Amino acid sequence: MTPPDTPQKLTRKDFASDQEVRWCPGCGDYAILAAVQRALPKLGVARENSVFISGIGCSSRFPYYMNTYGFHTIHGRAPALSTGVKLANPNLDIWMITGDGDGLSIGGNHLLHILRRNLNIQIILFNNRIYGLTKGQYSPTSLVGKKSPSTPMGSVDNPVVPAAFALGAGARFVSRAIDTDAKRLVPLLMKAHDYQGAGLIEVFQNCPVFNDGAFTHFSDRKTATETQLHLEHGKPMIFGAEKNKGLRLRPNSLQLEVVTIGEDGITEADILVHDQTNRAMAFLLAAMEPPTFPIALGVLYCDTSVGSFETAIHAQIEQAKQTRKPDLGALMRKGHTWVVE
Amino acid sequence: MTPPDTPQKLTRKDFASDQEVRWCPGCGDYAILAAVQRALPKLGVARENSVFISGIGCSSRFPYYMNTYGFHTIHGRAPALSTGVKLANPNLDIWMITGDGDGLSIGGNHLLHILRRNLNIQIILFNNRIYGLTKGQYSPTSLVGKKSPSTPMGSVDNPVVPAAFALGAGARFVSRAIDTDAKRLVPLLMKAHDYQGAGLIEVFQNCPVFNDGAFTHFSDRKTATETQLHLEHGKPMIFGAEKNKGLRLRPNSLQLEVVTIGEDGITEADILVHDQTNRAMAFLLAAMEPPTFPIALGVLYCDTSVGSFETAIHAQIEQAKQTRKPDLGALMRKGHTWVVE
Amino acid sequence: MDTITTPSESTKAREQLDSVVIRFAGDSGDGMQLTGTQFTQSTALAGNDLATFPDFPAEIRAPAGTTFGVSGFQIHFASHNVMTPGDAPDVLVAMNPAALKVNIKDLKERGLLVVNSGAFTKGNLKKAGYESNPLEDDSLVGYRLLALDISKFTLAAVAEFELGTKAALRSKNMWTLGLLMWMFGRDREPTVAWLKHKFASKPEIAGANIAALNAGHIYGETAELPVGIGAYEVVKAKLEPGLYRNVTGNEATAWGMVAGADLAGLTPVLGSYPITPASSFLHAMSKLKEFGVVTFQAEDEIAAVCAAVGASWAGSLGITSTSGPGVALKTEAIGLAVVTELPLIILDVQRGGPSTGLPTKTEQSDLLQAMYGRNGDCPLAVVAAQSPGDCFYAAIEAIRISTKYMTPVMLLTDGYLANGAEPWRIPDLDKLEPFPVTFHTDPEGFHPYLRDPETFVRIWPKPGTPGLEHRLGGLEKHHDSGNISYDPDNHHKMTKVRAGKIANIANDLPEQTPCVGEASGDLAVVGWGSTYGSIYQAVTRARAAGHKVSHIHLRHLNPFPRNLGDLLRSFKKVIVPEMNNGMLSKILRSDFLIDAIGVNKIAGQPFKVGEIEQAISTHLEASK
Amino acid sequence: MDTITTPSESTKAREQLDSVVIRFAGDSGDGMQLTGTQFTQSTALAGNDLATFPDFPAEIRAPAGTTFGVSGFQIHFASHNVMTPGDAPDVLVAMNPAALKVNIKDLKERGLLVVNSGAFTKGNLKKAGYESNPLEDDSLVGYRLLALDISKFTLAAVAEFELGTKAALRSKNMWTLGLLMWMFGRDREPTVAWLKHKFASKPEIAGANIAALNAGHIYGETAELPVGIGAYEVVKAKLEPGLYRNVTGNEATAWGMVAGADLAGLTPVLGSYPITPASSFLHAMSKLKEFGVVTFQAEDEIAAVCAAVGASWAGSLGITSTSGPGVALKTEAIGLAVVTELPLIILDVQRGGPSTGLPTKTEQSDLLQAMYGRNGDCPLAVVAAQSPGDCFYAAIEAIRISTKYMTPVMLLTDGYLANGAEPWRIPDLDKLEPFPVTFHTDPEGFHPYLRDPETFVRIWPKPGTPGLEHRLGGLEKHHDSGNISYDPDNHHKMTKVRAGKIANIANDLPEQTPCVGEASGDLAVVGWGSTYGSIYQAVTRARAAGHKVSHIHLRHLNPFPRNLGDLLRSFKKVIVPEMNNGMLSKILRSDFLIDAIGVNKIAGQPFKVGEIEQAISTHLEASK
Ligand SMILES: Cc1ncc(C[n+]2csc(CCOP(=O)(O)OP(=O)(O)O)c2C)c(N)n1
Ligand SMILES: Cc1ncc(C[n+]2csc(CCOP(=O)(O)OP(=O)(O)O)c2C)c(N)n1
Ligand code: SF4
Ligand code: SF4
Ligand SMILES: [Mg+2]
Ligand SMILES: [Mg+2]
Repeated sequence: MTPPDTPQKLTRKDFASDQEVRWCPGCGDYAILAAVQRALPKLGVARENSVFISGIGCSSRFPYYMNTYGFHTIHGRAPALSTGVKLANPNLDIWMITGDGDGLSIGGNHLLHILRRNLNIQIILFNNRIYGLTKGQYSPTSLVGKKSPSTPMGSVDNPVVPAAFALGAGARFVSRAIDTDAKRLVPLLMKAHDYQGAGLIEVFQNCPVFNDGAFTHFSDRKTATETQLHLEHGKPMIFGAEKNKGLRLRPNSLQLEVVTIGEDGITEADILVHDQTNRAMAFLLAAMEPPTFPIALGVLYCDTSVGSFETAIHAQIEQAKQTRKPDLGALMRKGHTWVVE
Repeated sequence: MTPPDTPQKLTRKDFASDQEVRWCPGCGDYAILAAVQRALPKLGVARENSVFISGIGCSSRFPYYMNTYGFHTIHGRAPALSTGVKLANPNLDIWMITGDGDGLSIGGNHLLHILRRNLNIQIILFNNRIYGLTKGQYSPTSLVGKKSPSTPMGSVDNPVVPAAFALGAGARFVSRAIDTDAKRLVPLLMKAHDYQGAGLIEVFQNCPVFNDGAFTHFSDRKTATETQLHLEHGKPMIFGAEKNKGLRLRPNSLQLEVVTIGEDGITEADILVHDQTNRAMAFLLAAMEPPTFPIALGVLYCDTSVGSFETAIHAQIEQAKQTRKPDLGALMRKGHTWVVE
Repeated sequence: MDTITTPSESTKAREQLDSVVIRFAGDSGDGMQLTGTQFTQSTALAGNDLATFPDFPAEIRAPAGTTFGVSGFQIHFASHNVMTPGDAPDVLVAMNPAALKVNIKDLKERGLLVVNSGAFTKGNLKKAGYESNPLEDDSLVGYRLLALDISKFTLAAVAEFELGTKAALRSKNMWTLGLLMWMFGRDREPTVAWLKHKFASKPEIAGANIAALNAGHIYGETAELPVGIGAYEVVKAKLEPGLYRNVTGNEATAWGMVAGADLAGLTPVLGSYPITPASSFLHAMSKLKEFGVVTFQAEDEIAAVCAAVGASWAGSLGITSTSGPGVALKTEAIGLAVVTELPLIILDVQRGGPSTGLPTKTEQSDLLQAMYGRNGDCPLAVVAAQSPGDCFYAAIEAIRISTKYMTPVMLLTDGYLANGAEPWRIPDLDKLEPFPVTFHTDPEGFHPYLRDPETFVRIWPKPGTPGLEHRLGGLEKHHDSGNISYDPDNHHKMTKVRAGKIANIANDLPEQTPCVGEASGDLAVVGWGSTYGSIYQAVTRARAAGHKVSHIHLRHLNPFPRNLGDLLRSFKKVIVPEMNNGMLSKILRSDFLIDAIGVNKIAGQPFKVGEIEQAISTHLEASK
Repeated sequence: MDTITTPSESTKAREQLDSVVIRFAGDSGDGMQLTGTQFTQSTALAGNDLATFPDFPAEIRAPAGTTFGVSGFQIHFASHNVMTPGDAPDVLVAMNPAALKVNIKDLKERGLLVVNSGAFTKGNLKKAGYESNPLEDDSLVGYRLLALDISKFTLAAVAEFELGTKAALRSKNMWTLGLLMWMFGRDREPTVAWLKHKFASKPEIAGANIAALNAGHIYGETAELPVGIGAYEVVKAKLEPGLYRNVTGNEATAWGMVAGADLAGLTPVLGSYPITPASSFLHAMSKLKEFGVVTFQAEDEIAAVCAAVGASWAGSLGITSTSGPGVALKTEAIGLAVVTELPLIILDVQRGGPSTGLPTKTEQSDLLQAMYGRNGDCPLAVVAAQSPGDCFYAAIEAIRISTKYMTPVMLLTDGYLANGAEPWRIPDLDKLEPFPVTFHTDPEGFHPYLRDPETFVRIWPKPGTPGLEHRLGGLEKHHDSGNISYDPDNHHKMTKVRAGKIANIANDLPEQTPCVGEASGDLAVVGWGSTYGSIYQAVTRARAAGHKVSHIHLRHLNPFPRNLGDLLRSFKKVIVPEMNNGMLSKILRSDFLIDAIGVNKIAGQPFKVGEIEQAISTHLEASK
């Protein structure tokens, strides 16, 4: 198979399909699309081996805009479709696209299982804390009290925290980013791509029509330095305009607190160092949200100790092929047989 | 409504139905049934208000053996049925029965959502790490390498840890017990019953036919003192025949380790105290399993700060009734109307 | 400038018309649905009968100026009975080139075409795929063109509010509405009141919109309009006397659920998951909490229906609402309700299929799924609504059957009924016949499958009742104890009981009569659901032309009224118009062995009256 | 004592029989399925034709001694063609009172009844619900009773192995098998070999079982049996020459999938979720990894079918297997495969419904679900297997249609076929006609909905192919570009294309011919699926009695063979025996407007030949 275009040469434009993009003006989905179209050429992947698979929702229209293979499937089932595609052809490079409704409401079970199985694909979860396509009902990530057409007096369901859910489900690569923060989103997409398993990227995505400003309390650029913690493996978890705030484990307990370096005798040495291989730390980080804490962005958790699902499945097939000859005729003749003359 | 039997007077036998119990000889389900039938009279509940709702599986046959109301529904859907029953009549006291296949395979999504919503019911998850009723296929909790009719070369899927899944899902009462340990199971069922929300009790249940001994590495009474950690809120997490082993947070990290009191200068003061309101601690405890660690049993997590789902739903209905008169005729006459003569 | 500025009596003479069809079309952002709704409101108040058809794109906000972003709203009003939103529009309002492009083919010959020439910029023409400006070439000669720079007029009208161009232009639709209101002699007062209320906190926006509305009106009143374009009058229709309002199908269904549950003496518990075009039923129900209505937005359709089944078991009225793809997911759980013999209302607001299909378009293609889409022999009752307002009565009938016969009932409506509105005589609730449920309470000889020997209906015992503790489930049950039974003969018997129970409902249904025409003749046109209006009018016209045609419209699709076979056999020929590829026709053929011929339109759109008229004459012709 | 101890030539004279039906019945723990399987094996080797019917309880291990814990295995063998497991048994082996209680009503008058009197203890009698010991009252006088204390005999036979009573008693079934093998002149050698192999690591268990087997045989050879009970011989049947083996339906289906995928040049990817009675197909496929078969035990049925659809899109052969409740869950995703026009095999091993129903019982009640159980107009092809061995060929035919016509195919088998075994002539794989798939690779003028103008079949482009990048989905697609289209006319056209593509498959099917009888006559008995054997024999017998009856058995249920209507109209009357409440009959009536009359048995059990014979004569009688 010799691809007609040498991957290296591809540019962002090569990954844009001829379909007009049909999201509302100002929708965060545009920024994510741009980031993905920017990341792919850098990854040096071939167009014909790149596959985008989505469920249903505004976000799930994504594949139509990528000039790659794409499958806009049914609501919530993208993980299952992706599993079939990857098992059939492990060489395909799959990006799964889902929303907070698609992935965590109707599709929550499939997401759980694809994460624990660690299928080697990238999963971008567009979290706008609302059902966009069906016109604004609250979603599993909507905060309590959300007024929506189906909850005129405010929602009462406690929301799911996607990263915490993923960690509980056994996910081995859990990360987060903000839709418009291309500078960080592009490299994060690339990290998830590098990861040999299910790489989850939750993107906080603004829906200006039905849930405008759901994330401004931390996405607002004016206050970002105070409200965002950008994680780096092996580095102390420091943030703030003056880089003097940090996270500390409250002594003798399992609770985080925000401390200021230079106050109360706190030095940089007291600040917790991010260890992306520590699941409990990731679990603590996942729960943080302003105003008490900054939001944790980047790679919360990455465990490379376990292989991917499709590799293990195909390894068994290879092993079987080595030990048993694939001869159906012979197989059917095994055991008790008799001749009728 | 005057119940014919005064609840106080009921005994274990009153809760046994006239149906012959149809599990395999030696099945752990018998012990759980006995424990439940023992717990109910102690709770002083009325038979007519007690409801058992299950999905499909060996374990899900449970309701037939309880002389209460019971609904043996369809595979994986008991949480959804339970939600409907509870919303319709919040006075009913619901026990949901599910298995590792029913609750975590096909029913994983409903379990996620009932837990996060915190519907006030008790959920007993019979975890035998196998599909019993369909004759022994591996389940989502089966360990990697499980040989089963559908995985003759061993399973390759990384298992779900039910308690970790529940915590990630936002569950607020997470507990565990061993099928045959009635001494602890009965009071644990009572605690879950006391909890005003979704009280999850995972029971390690032996399936002698298809997965015999799946838990003997910690359920074996001979070695139990070394392999079981019985959690008590506010007490140091100590175990061992000589009560000299304990859990400690590895200094400056988020990892647990087992230490011996009296060795290397360790004293009881170094041992971590169980705080059932700390979700991160529960998450760490959920992941422990012999041989490295003891298995954590009892209440891993209990957060009483959030109300139950049906309470919040009905509070809104009450509020609406107080502010708006329920007059459909008037409602239909609101807005633009005109008279045709 | 926030009240009406011209006298509402026109100074120009008004031409009398019998019936008019107007289509408003523009960008999703142009506010065409609002414009249409306001025009509808004022038309209803003016005493015309009317029907509407909103048609919007699947995208929430498609990019401006594109053809797939065009949103439309059609209204048909007349001095007589109106049953459909009209075939071809007499008047087309096109706010931009894309709207023109998409809709012009439907406009009647010599129809009135109102366009906002201000939007016919190079950019917009290109986005719409026009090579040259149709306002400038002669492609529109067949129509009466009224090309106005509505953008400019609007900017001028609202200048005083200093809103900035973008915001100011938002009032374009009100200017247009004002013009149309002048044209058809509509009262602007309610719209003004509505604008004031809506923008109470933004008085400058309210003011600008009112100013634009008035300016449009003044324009009509004062400007020299081209020859052949003037002011019209459509006199009041003779409708059944009473208090009227507009109602959409989903709204009427919601009210019907509350009314029906009340007649049964039950609390409605709705389990639902949003899906177009059923979502607005969930929304409507969510607003009815004061009636004790419990609404539960579940995590998916399966959870939604299961919660409803649970609620019914607990003694409430379990309801679930969805569209075709959602029904597909619910079928296993519906089977559970069938075998446990519990009441359950499944509202299927049908849309274009298969699969995701055409979510915002209408269709009747879930009938076979409703009838047969479950594993095993799994019969249930099926009821359909025929107009937006009729959804109210269909919902009540579904509840009556469901609670009286302890069976799930599939209530079929569709996207057209759900979103379409019609003037509706507000029912007198006291006149509705109650059908109170009696829960079983007697422990004596109790088992959960005790049933009426004639109707086969089982008792409804409610958890919480002392002495009736019992276990129910999806495994086959013994006829005489309700316990699990693997007995072969029992299974045969129970299958027959389940089928017999549903078949027997026919004894409780009125005999079928034609809604137009005699009980015999040359041709029966048999329909169900939202094709009612089109068939009715087409048959009426055919009869006026002297043909022996009757219209038979089915409320009950399972079971059929007991005389249906005989009735159909009294016609020489039977045709069945359906918005699917032939479903009711299939069942009629099988049940009655008559050659019921399908007239099928699978275009995501209602039948035009003309299409059915055409079919009628073709078939009458062919049998000559 | 681990080899055969008596000469296999019997010293007693053997009575010649034409055909025999034996039913082995006992506790779930008594090993009746093993006993039956071994007897079957030896019977096949003896050259009889045969059919079997295992019938086990839904519980994994029901409590010992109870009636609901009774497990049965029936074998019918003969010197002629055998097509059913037989109506009433000639011989009933009852290992305990419960087994007697459940089965005695089926035993033929004067039939041979072998019981283990050692198990007729007070406790067991009570558990089975006997008031008095039937061996001691005269309730069994109508049968030839052979009551032996098999428990005691077995303990004696295996004493030397010192196993302890409980373990020793496990060999009871082998003692019984030995006796029956003597009775019918069977060779014990293969069973001995099998026992040695099975218990290779526990030689004392192997030894005990062999000892018991031999002891049972010796007993028959040496004991004085009551008058009328002796040794029998059923001479070899005349079967088509070839190499034979026993095969169950699920096994044959699995092999058919591998063979069919190979003929198409594809890799099979199975997505499945365990469910009775389909699980053993998943198990069988899981053992075929050396053929490249990918099996994926998904988290539920929806994930299973979705994975299969994904696999097909990726260029493999997507397969999913389940039973009725699982199909109910898969329907939405099947719709996606229909609208995206992808190959997909849905194996539905039908069981008793509705809902959870009777999981371990057989039924044919998913036909209407297969045909219509999806939202929208959503046609697909339906194929059915008629015997365990035929599952192999049916699977291949399903794959042929699915890959050649780019459509999902529903492959219907049932619990009876799945678990039942029959002697099967091993096919010569080289003789099977290949139908290789050609993937589209040419980027020139490419779009994914390019289709053959005559068959309407679209191309199959495979991800990974340069230049064919495209997007597919569940929304309606434009006929000429494959892009999303909301155009009304396009939707109508595409609905017709999807329907036409399936209808057109009829041109690629052989014309239907009766499998017994002429192409016209007084009565056509039309069947599909596992009723084949019963209908065949019943029709054969009716013809022998001089009636003009033919048997028409359908492999293809959608589309039907193109001549089917004409063929059926050549008969005065048409009856349709089905294990459901009337499904094929419904479709035949609708399609052909003929009065196809259902003969329905919904008992979770196959038809007896006699039942169909009865129906034939009733209907012939009635039309006189
Ligand atoms: C089976 C089914 N149920 C429901 C729907 C309707 N539906 C489409 S998208 C959607 C929710 C979308 O929410 P999310 O995944 O958050 O996507 P967003 O639109 O916010 O990007 C729903 C309920 C559907 N298409 N199919
Ligand atoms: C829709 C559906 N799919 C599959 C099945 C088959 N099935 C019944 S129980 C079961 C798994 C049971 O496993 P688990 O919940 O662990 O219960 P256990 O038998 O181990 O107690 C399966 C797959 C079913 N009944 N319904
Ligand atoms: S509705 Fe919200 S999420 Fe959907 S396209 Fe519009 S802005 Fe984006
Ligand atoms: S199969 Fe296992 S879980 Fe099921 S009843 Fe038997 S021992 Fe218990
Ligand atoms: Mg969303
Ligand atoms: Mg289990």
